[in-house]
Amino acid sequence: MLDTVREVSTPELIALRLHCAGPVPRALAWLIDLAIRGGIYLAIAIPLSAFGKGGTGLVLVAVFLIEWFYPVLFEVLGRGATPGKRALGLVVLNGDGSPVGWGPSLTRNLLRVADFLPFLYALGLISMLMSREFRRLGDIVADTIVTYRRSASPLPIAPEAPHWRTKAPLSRTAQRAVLAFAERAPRLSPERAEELAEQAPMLTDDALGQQAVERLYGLAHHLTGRER
Amino acid sequence: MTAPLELGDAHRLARALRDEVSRVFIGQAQVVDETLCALFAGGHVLLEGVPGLGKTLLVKALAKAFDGSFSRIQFTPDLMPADVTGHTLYDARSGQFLTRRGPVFANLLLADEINRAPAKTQAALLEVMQEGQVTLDGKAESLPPPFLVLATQNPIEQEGTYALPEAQLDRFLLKVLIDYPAHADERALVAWATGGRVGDRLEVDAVRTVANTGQLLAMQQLAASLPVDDAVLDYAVRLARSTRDWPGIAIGSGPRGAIALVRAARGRALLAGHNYVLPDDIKAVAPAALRHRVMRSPEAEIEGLEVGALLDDLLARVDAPRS
Amino acid sequence: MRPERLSVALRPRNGWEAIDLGVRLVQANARSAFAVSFAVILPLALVVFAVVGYGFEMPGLAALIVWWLKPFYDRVILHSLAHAVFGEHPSLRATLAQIPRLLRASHLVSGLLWRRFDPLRSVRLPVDQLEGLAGAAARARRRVITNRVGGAGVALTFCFIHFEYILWFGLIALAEGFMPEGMSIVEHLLGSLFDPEALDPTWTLWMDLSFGLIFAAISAALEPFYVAGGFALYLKRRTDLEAWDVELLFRRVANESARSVAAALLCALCLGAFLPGAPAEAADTAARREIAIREAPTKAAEVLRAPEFGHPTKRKTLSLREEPAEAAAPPAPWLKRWLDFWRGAGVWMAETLRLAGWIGIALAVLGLLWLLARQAGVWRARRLPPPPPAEIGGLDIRPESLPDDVASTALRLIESGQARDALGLLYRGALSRLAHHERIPFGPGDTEGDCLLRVTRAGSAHRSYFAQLTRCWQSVAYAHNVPSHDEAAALCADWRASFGALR
Amino acid sequence: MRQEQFEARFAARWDEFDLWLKHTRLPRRQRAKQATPFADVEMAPRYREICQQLALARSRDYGPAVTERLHRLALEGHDALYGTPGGGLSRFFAYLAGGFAQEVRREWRVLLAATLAFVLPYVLTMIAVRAQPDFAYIVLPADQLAQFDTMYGPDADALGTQRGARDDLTMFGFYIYNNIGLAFKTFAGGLLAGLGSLAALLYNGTFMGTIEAHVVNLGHAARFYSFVAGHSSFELTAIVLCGAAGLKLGLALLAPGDHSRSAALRQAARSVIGIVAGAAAMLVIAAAIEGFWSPRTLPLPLKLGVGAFNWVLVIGYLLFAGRRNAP
Repeated sequence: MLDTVREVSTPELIALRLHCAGPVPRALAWLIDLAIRGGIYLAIAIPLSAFGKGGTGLVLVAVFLIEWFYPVLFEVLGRGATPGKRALGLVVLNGDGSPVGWGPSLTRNLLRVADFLPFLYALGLISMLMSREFRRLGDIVADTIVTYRRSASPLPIAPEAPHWRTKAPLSRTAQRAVLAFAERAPRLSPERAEELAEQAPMLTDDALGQQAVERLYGLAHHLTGRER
Repeated sequence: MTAPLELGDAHRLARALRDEVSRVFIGQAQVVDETLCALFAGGHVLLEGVPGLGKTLLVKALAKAFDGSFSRIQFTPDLMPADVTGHTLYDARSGQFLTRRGPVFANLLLADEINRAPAKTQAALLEVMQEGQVTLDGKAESLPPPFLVLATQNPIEQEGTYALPEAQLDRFLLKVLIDYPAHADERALVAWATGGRVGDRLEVDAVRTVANTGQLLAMQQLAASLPVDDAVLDYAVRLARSTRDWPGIAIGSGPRGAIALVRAARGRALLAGHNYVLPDDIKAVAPAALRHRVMRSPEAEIEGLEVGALLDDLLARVDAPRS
Repeated sequence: MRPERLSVALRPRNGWEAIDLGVRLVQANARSAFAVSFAVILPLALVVFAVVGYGFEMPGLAALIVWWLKPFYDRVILHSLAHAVFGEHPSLRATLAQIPRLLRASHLVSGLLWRRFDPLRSVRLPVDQLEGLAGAAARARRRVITNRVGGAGVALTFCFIHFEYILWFGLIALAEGFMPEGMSIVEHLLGSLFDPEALDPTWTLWMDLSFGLIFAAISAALEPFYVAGGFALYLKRRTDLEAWDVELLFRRVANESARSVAAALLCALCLGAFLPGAPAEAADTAARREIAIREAPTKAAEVLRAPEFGHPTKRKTLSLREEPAEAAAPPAPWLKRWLDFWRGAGVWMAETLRLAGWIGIALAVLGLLWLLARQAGVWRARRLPPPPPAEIGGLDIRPESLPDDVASTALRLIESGQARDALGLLYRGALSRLAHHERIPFGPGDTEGDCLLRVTRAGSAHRSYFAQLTRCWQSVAYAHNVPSHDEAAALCADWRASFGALR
Repeated sequence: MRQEQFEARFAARWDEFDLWLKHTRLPRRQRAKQATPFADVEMAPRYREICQQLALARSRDYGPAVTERLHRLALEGHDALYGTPGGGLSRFFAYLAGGFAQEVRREWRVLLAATLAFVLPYVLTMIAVRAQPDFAYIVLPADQLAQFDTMYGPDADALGTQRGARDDLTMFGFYIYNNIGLAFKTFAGGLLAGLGSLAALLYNGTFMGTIEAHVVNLGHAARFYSFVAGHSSFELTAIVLCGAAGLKLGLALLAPGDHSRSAALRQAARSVIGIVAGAAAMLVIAAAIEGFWSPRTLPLPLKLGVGAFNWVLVIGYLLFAGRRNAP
């Protein structure tokens, strides 16, 4: 099955599914960061130029720091994301799913130079398009990965529905199916929702139409504990 | 008890003994030489070799050559100490205790397959070897000199045997290895052994008696008095000592090793016709005198390094004396 | 569409993730996707550039035409990708054979005219091509599909336009780096912008043609990603609208419960057959254990493949590819001739290779012989000059440690009654001479007897004298027998005769 | 155990863990004010407990309400446990105090290669230009050479600057911006099979050798050495260090040994990234010296003495620092 997920497990054997982010959202994040950096340059340069020559020196130092350490600082101190990445919901992680530290972040950002070659990240783009996990060269060397921020999503609230329970306890697949249905069905057309619900007669005691949908909702409420 | 012997006569006698034994014990000059060295030095010999190489023949021939008495004990798991040394028994008719002497009362004793007997029996024999006397019923009886034990053990069949303890091995002056003779020698041996005889019993008729036990004792005394220079003595000690920290040797020889070296070297000097002991004599007897006193280290064992090779290396590298 | 046949994992995704899935889709089907895109774009581009660009000397127009025809390429690429998503892999020829149908049935005309500049081109394309609607229904459907993924779709188009330019300029920058001095592509580009008159027109034409072709090649490389991204967005929308993933889950639940019903039935049957029931259960567990044991190695291998067991080491080796023996249909006669020609060429190449192989083996053997010869030289050298040791045993046998005239010194010692020292000196001198001049390899553990043996074995001319000397020396050294004056003096004289000339 | 019992039994502990996680996310000042539910050292066992309960809940098919919550706690705990330890800057200074020199010594092989790649062209061009002054014009364009002529010529207001352009702070900023950037690029060039780093080292060696010999040829030796003596130690060493780090990357790419190329690269990068950071720190020192000390017109012996002292400092540091607590 093709997917953009990298599965790793922590030392405690919790499976982490990291959703790797590809070139398009990353390019957009880079653009946003570029705009922000440009804004910072302006914001620094205008007041400092008033200081005359010495100001130029400070501007140069600031440019140096922003040029090289803007991503590093945000990635390490800002929970893995520059403002641009944050806007796109991206986060930089180590290959094993742990938050990125100074060493890997420094590595991947210093190696931007190589990714930049020969023109505006052409090499990085090729590397990303060719790598399963969309890594640019810096990511490969630093063993980092850009992923979508994990959403600690609150479970969906399905429409109110009468209480319903099956006789037998539900398997995990069944639980997932019911919850997925409760999450998705409100946004489907009613016909489609009914059609779907009728495909799960073992969960609804062979109910039909709207009743089947309701029963599944009821089951979902029971599972999420919202009925209490 | 014996008439003193001139050195020249002793040399001549020694050579004659060797020639006589070699006449029937074909193709094993080294074994004969080493056995004679031990005989002159008054030490015991541990013979090791596969069966069928005429160990019995060697002893018989030797006994006949100097007109000594000979006996043989086949060591078996049920052999008791008394079967070796002898015992006393009450004679009801005469009402007296009779002492029955065991087979050890001989000039030459062949203890065949010594490692087949239980430790207690071995210990009895080894005590006899050490003391030169037998205690029967509380009464010590000296053995008639010269007394030489030739114990054999079989390297192949180690199953169901009692390996000799290290301390016991030390009692033997030399450990002599008997290997298959060279092809030509073997042919001569077969021809000789089958020449007009019935069966395959080896006869020592061909061996002439060239000396008597008295002369042999005189030779032993003479050998013991051969002068040994300090440098040669030092060489023997250095050889023995160097076994203790030689790579590939786990347990080296004790001080008995150096003593054995010098004793055996004296026997060899007599056999070789020297009037004094040379470093060459030490070196020549060193393998036989040391090989049962050292133990290979496990690494050497894994690498398949034989004790003999280790000792050869040691001999080639320990500085020879040259005062 | 039948979701259970999809070869991509179904789950709710946001638009970005869908685009990433498109990239994965191309990666997983790289061979067919790129084969199709290059096969469609490059020949067409070559023809257009040859006719319009070179023939009419309008390279700009040619590039525009090639660029304008992108919707056409997209349709062919999508055809291949859409099949790939459902686990089918039509051959390149089969795909190309579909082109006429695609031209008719995929709204190509509007795609090439007024919808050419649609920023959601790639998202709407699957609706046009795969759903076969027309008129108002198609319009409504397109609206529904692009409803929530508009932002991502526009971003996709925006990004890929720029990716194309980045790779294009990247290639030019790379080429610029390798240009000889005095030639510059960038100068040409700038010059053609600001001052086209100043440039050599032929040079400019060729330059523009090659730029255009490079751009076509880059388009061919990127277009599959773009199409796949749009297609993935389309799939995402369909999944959202029709909850395919939930449907799949329900089916799995149904399968599970069917299995458990079957198991319950089986159990009941077993219970009926063996009333105590326990043995049946035991047999069942035993059987399951059997299965588990049988599967254990593969399971273990699977577990070990997991990333938490560290990075797997990869070994790559080259080996000849084995072509599957296919019973090919009898080829057309022209193809057969063509193949025969190549087969003949192949035989020639094979013969050449074989010859080269023999030459290589011969060279290797020669090299080996040479090494052996050198090694033999080393052995000889080793045998010839043994490093003369400084001392044997305790005796210093370096020539410089000896007096110049050994014999006379020894004689003087004898005169003064030091016969032992004299003989020692003689013996030491003899050893030294033999070691240094006759290269007899004495070792540190050699006794006098060994030394004598070595000298005798070496066949030295002095062996009889050395034997005499050795005997005399041994008797002095170890028995403290002082030799007679005459005997000692004779030894000195003989020493001089034997070794005096050697230094 | 039924799900309700399970929840009732452990929910309090989950709440505590949640509270602790929230607490760590607070800014430092607020953190000090608020009480934690449990001590930080207790975090790891608590985290493992959560993981175990998560596995239990999953294996017993408890409802998603519980498993999702435990999963979230476990994930956030994982991040907190394996995340970056605090004190980045202080840890960096501790690293500079010894670990840096240790790592440099450990990588002595590539360092030697980088040193040769820098020193050989340096010495060769210097000899060549000294012997044949016109050779400088083959190596570098004339206007660039002329620029150095004015920088070290007697007309310059301050050493090492063109006339009238001098401002210490500006120059400091320029050196930081330019030199450290170049050093980083030298390192990153290693990813091009080491060629980028190698080329940078060779080019720098050639360039500096030519300039030095050219300026000396023109008779500005005293002013030139007075300028460069102070910062050369830090600057040249740092450039070579970055080059060495780049070469290490290139080597991992060319000869990965038993690893896959990417794994070899990862290892190489992990072992040299600290060196690059340390070299950057050295370049900051170099820029400060070059900006504020080097242009001062002070007696030549004093400036040469300080330069020599700096060299001893750098080499001594790299050779001996961190030896005592070396493993």
